[in-house]
Amino acid sequence: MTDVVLETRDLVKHFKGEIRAVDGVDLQLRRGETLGVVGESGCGKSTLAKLLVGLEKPTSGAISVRGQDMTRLKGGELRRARRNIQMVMQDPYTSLNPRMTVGDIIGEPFEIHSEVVPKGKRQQAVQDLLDTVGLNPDHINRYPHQFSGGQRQRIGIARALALRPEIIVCDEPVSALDVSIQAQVINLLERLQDDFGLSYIFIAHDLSVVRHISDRVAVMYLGKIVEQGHDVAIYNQPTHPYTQALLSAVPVPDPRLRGHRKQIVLEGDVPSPANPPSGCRFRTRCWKAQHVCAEQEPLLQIRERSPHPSACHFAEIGGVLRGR
Amino acid sequence: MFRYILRRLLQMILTFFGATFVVFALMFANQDDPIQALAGEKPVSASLREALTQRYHLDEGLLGQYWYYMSDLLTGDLGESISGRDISALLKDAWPVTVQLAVMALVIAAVLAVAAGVWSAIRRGGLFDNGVLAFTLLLLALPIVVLAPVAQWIFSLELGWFPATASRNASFYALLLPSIVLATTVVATQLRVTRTSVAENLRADYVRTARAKGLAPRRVIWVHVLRNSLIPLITLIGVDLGVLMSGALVTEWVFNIPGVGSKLAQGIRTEDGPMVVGFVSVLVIVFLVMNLVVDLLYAALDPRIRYE
Amino acid sequence: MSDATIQATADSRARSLAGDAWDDLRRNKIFWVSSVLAALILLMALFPSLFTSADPTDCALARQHDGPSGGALFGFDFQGCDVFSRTVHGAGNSIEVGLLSTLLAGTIGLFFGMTAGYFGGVIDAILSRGIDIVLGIPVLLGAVVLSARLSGSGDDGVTAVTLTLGLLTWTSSARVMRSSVVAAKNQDYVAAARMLGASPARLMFRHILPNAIAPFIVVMALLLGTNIAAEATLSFLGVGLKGDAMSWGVQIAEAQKHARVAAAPLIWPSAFLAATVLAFIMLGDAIRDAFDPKLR
Amino acid sequence: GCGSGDSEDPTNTANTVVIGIAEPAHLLPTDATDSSGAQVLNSLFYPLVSFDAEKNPIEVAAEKITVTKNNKVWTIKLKPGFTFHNGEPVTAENYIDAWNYGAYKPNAQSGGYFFERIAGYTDLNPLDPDGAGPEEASKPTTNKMSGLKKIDDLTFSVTLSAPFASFKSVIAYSVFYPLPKAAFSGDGVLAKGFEDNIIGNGPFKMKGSWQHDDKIVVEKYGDFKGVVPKIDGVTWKIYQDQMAAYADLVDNNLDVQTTIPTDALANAPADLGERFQKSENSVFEFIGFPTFLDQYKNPNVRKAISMAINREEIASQIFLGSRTAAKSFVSPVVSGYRENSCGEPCEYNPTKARDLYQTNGGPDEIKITYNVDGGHKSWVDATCNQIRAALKVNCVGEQEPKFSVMQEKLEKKQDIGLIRLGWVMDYPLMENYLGPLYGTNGGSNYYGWSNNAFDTLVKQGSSASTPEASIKKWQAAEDILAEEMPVIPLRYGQNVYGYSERVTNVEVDLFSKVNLFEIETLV
Amino acid sequence: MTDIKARLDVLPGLDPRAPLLQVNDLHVEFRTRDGVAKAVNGASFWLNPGETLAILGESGCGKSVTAQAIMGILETPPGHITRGEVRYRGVDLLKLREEERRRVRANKIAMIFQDALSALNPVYSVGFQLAELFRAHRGMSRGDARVRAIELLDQVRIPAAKSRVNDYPHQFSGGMRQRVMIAMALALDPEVLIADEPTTALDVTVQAQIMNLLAELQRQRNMGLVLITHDMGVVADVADRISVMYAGRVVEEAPVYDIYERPGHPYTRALLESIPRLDLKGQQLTAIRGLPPVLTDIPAGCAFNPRCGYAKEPCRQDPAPPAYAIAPRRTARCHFFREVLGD
Ligand SMILES: Nc1ncnc2c1ncn2[C@@H]1O[C@H](COP(=O)(O)OP(=O)(O)OP(=O)(O)O)[C@@H](O)[C@H]1O
Ligand SMILES: Nc1ncnc2c1ncn2[C@@H]1O[C@H](COP(=O)(O)OP(=O)(O)OP(=O)(O)O)[C@@H](O)[C@H]1O
Ligand SMILES: [Mg+2]
Ligand SMILES: [Mg+2]
Repeated sequence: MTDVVLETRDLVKHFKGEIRAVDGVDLQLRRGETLGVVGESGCGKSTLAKLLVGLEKPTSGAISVRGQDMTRLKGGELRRARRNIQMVMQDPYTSLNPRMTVGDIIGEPFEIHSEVVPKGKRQQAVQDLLDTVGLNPDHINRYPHQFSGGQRQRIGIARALALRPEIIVCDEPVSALDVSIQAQVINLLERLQDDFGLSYIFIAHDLSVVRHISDRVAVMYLGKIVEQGHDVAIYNQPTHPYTQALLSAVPVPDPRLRGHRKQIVLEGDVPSPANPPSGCRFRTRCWKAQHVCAEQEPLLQIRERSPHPSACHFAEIGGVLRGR
Repeated sequence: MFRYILRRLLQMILTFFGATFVVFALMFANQDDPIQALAGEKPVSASLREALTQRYHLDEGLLGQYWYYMSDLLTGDLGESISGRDISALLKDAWPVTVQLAVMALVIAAVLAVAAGVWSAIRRGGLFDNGVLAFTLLLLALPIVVLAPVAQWIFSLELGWFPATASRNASFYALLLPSIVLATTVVATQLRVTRTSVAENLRADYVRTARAKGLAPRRVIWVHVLRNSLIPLITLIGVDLGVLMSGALVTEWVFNIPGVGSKLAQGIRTEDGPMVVGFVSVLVIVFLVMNLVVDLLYAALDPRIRYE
Repeated sequence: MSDATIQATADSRARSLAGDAWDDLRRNKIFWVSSVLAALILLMALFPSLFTSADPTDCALARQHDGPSGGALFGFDFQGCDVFSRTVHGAGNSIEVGLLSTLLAGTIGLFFGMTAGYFGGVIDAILSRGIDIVLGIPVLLGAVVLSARLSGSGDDGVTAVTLTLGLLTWTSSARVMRSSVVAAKNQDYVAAARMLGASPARLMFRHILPNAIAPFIVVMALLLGTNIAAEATLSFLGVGLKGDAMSWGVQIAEAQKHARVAAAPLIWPSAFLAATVLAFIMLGDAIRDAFDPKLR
Repeated sequence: GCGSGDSEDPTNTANTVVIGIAEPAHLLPTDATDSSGAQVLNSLFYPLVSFDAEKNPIEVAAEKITVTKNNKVWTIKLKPGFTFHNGEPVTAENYIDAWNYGAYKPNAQSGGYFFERIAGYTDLNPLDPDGAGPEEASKPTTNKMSGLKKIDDLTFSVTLSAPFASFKSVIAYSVFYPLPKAAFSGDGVLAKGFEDNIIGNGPFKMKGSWQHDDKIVVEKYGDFKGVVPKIDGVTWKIYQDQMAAYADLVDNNLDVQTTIPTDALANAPADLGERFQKSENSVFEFIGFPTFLDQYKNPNVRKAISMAINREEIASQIFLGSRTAAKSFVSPVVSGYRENSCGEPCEYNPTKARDLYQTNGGPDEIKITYNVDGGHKSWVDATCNQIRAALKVNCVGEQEPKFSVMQEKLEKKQDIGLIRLGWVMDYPLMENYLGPLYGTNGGSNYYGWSNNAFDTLVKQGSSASTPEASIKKWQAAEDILAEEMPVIPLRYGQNVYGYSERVTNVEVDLFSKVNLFEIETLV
Repeated sequence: MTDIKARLDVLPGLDPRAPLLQVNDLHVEFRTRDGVAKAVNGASFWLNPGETLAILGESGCGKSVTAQAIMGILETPPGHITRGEVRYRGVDLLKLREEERRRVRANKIAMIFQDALSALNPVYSVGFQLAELFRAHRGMSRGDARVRAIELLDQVRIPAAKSRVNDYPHQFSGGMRQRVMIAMALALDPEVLIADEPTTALDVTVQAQIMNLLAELQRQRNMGLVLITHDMGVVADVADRISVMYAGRVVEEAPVYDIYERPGHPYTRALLESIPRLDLKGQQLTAIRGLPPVLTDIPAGCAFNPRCGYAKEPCRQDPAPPAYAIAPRRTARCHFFREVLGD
């Protein structure tokens, strides 16, 4: 498939040899597509994102960007390859150097890759970027702490856009924002996608946002993808119990539905990634768990009752009540 | 953790050899005529010179001398100083009082630095803060050569609060004034570093939490802020302890304490290689242990730091 | 052209942290007070004759410890020399020793601390143990060796003292630097820059260093004072300045012997030393604050 | 801390005194050449001779000392009944063994050179033929000097290699003390640990061992047969620095300080009042000319510089009266001393100095080199200030880290400038101020001055038959010095000492030693 | 219980019939070198026992600052409360002495901070930080306080609380840390709980757990809850009333059903329209145009006027619109609330 821009195979990241933050992830991202990634906090989403952009070295597995294996590249080649895949970090504040002006922060990619924009035009380019993400171009001399959370997030986006990458990994880019700014950022991302044919990996907790922006959605649990498919398939016909639980917990912005929703409350705590349960990792909190779940690890595949890949022995479309 | 300590101990051995060699080489570079240095201004007869040269291998090169030294050392013999004294006995005599003095000075300096540093960080720019600054400047501007005799004069002779001198077997009380004097050499830096670090931590979110918990301001500062601010101070303390041990020269002279500082100075003056290296060896071990302790203290103070 | 447009064009030109810091400093009173003080002291160090016309070597025992008179503002010292004139003429060597040795120590400490903190692992272990070794070298030994080795080349002790202090007093700054670099390098913005393909040098100097240097500046400003004063101790121990080289340290070391008889020859050079340290501490604080945009 | 020394505060013990010293380099008599060691030994040993008020030697431990006509063979008869502190009787052998031990080269005793006048010394000290060269020195063939002969248990004879009329004065020095049999573990081998637990034949014995860097405590030896001191013991308290000792003195923690440091002198009269005292000693301070340098070859230049120095002013302003101006080449403490034997060149006369200097073309810059570890800066600076004012040439004090560096430069005949020097006598003879300092092969003639006539006169003086005849010759030699001015005499030293309120009758002798037989406590 | 509690109940002027918490015309400004930033400009709202008041608003509009001002933990300088009152059961907290004020904190009014990661002291175990409350306010012994700490952790559903009580904050996941913060706030049975974005950065399952937990505790203790959040879903789920803030002012206040049904202020309306909706997939979300006001330079009149579709001349002039009572228990600060409601 030529339009696959990013592909991982059996990607694994262990911290300190034992914490299995990411434990065998296969995913594909096509040109112009948005892949949403959702999952419990601590399930390895940020780690996955960092692996993709090369901030962490994978313990094993391969990442290829347009057929080029990123894990094999070194030095200058790697730096050039990195231009193509950028990330918007989870925490907008800590990812901006407090001692650099916004102009310097956004202009930094141009300085590192000096061939992109000639020196004299850099300031203009920076101001254009600010304009693109909806910030006042006159604010180039301000410092990060002088901006609101949403504005900071947009600074991060502008920086990621500077090198015109094909892929942007967004790690919870809107979680700290109020809905109207969140809307601005999402509109912006969608517009940029249309304009430049970008591909996104979009990580978020807010499932309605993910649903709004994603073409396909992957659900992670404890370092693994447990279910993957088109947004409609995942949201309307989830087959993995975890996905079902997750969706049932989504609050709906309509007070009239209060108390009318059926929520699946997950009992028990998230198991430690240092010592995940045998077999299916969700089985300790799963109401469907059987013997086989402890012994056999369910593969992420299309199953009898699941038209899209699902990693559950008993995958089936459950009747999760959805609002509206 | 255990493996970390083990690794550090291994590093220590290498460092030990490195340090002794460096100091040995420096002493060698410093060597003009140790025999004359020992005799002072008296003439040294040719016969005496020859005899001593042979006894202490002074005609050998640097490596030769180091070899003799090390081969003795590895058999557990620290050798003899050029003045003819057993170095292990010298060490045994000088170290205890120096350790006592340095530790006392360090405790005094740290307590003062923390108390005044915290207070002036809270009242940044206030009267107390500026007073502390003036005091710091005073300490900086009066080098130990001035401070030690002046303190002795005022507090011992004029006011009679302390004995004028101490000795090797001095009591805690007799060592108090010398250690206060010694403490002034490090307290200024410690104080300002503490002040900076506390001022920074005062703005941290967890301080707000502590206040929201309705805790008394005193508890907020001494329990919550302080522990987070101690790391830079601990870093300095690790360095300072050694400085206080080897650098107590003037204080030791003024208060007549036959410690490491004055022995080192004597060894350096008389070009007594084996003696200086003997003292420095112990000093280096103290440093290595101290820095290991400091690193472990980091971990104790800040549970986020883990060594493996 | 109206004021507003000038304002607008001025505003849209890109500024840097350094530029902003300068703007900020320009408006800071403490900065001006301390830099004027520092400038005066530097001027005194470079051109002592601007401040006094009295010959510092014109001494006569007949005037021993005489009080202030005529041009001799601070009176006379034990040798019957003009204290003011000697203090003014001593500034040169004291400032040279203090500034250069602090600069040297700062450079080494910065390099060791940054390298050890940034790379960690084996390099950190090697450098940290290197620091331990240097700590083990008694300052007196360094001073004795250097002063002996350099005296052949006509050094009046200034170079030897500077080198001794520079080469042996950087250890605490290195350790302080190391720990703040370790803290800074794990920040997200460093990761962000790395993601953009920034070189290690860029990470170090653009991102880590500016955010890690504050405690280092504090230590440096104090080291300057400690080193100027340390010269006095070295002079006292006989490994300081030589011959008739003048400095505050030499003056202090001499005058302290007679402090009980005449305090003025001790007080004045000490006061100048204190003023110098004060100037640099305030300067350091002002600069540190100026480079912290959050305080603006 | 533990042990007896700890629990006992010396100041509170009745009838003992605390005297301040520096850490002695050694306590073995033949190795103890520093004044601190000599002080302590003075309490532990009883010398063969000492000096009377006229500085003439008189027998003490010796009963009688006789000499042959040619001044070569000296016979020493000991007083009977004396014992070492361990009970051993003192015999002639104890002297012979001790002296042989001291002279034997491999023992490397710093006082060994004192024995070089005794016949057979060279057998024990064969010299390396090529100095630092590759050839090894030959081993001594014997460890016994042929000049020492036991006659009976209490008598022995000393044969000198050359006649020396004043040998009797020499053996007053502490290297000539005896050692008991217990000192040796074999023939000529010192017993381990002896030095820390010295056993002597004097009025006091060690109480416990030498507590290095801290103190040496001695107590009255009950069986002592000589003059009995009035005190019951001495604590020799060791100081790293004399200013600390002074503080203790003022604080009444120390009973006697024999040398109050110059830096404390300004306050001493006020601090101590009556208890601040002075007495004469043998120190002689001077400046040497590097006569190997062209610019100082002319004696008139040397005289001109000498005349530019106001000795009195420095003695009173810098040394606050603790020194006196020197205008002769020997110290007033020896017989044969003449006041102002130097004459006009030692009188301060700036105008004449300048004329003389200019007419004789003295150098444009004068350097006075001194070793920085000896506290000479103040007076060198003052001297330079005077020279600068008088001669209108630049004068700087040049510091060298150590005395040995100065020596080395002198040996290599480098451009070193004037050098400051000092001398303390070993025995009270005029010769001791001449031969070693100006003799062509003098041990302390660092400046390379050499004069045949002078050498001959000194030698003649030494072998003259009577002390009076010796002095004549030596004075003639001194006159040559006044003529040539190889050095500039500057100052004579004085003991400036002080004592606490606890003691009285404190005397400090020529050698800066406290007279332990006189001192008394007031308790 | 103990004397501290007893002393609190005799706060001068305490009126059991007065609203639990009432904020009147609160003004807070930050005096910085760049000028005076007016973070809160006359915020007013009230809270009854057992009630949940949600505060909504743009990020940076002064929600957290208001909360801090109520708690009395505003950093001064640079922050200054220039006007207004904060009444707890009729007692104006701003007029109390610091000592009395301190006893109100955590005992009567407690707060959950926005960022649990930095709000917990990294160098003390969570057990210590919890137990500290009992030791400082209740004078309990070390052992008793620890037992209470474990109970609390249990209560907020930290599994195996007993074995985790000695763990440090960094050893907990984000959700667990947030729960520790909640435990800390609830420790002394406060009557008012201010929760500043307690579930941001948590996934929905954990969020649901926490919100359920809060609701349950609230029911048990009849505790008033001020919930500051961006999540309109959560608000719809739990709030009784809503205050909407803009530029440091409460621009609308109403029961939750009314607001979602018919917003009375253009800003509220715009906020609601920004929520992503299923039927709008593939289309642009409706965002509010323009930028939030700069706090050092707030527009005259209605602060929202530069971004408002309804804005006309009166909106651009001082004074700002008053709080129009547009329905029972409902106010809005908009001159044109009728148009807004009508649309
Ligand atoms: N540097 C690290 N060292 C050790 N463990 C780590 C490290 N970084 C992450 N982890 C662990 O890896 C796991 C996955 O972390 P990650 O940050 O990827 O989670 P996440 O899905 O992004 O969570 P959240 O939604 O809270 O951001 C967690 O258990 C975390 O504790
Ligand atoms: N210490 C401070 N110094 C200066 N301005 C401050 C300070 N703290 C807060 N502010 C300003 O006060 C305003 C209100 O901040 P606040 O934290 O209350 O916003 P918020 O409504 O809680 O936003 P968010 O939803 O992003 O948490 C902000 O514009 C902020 O810039
Ligand atoms: Mg994450
Ligand atoms: Mg907030």
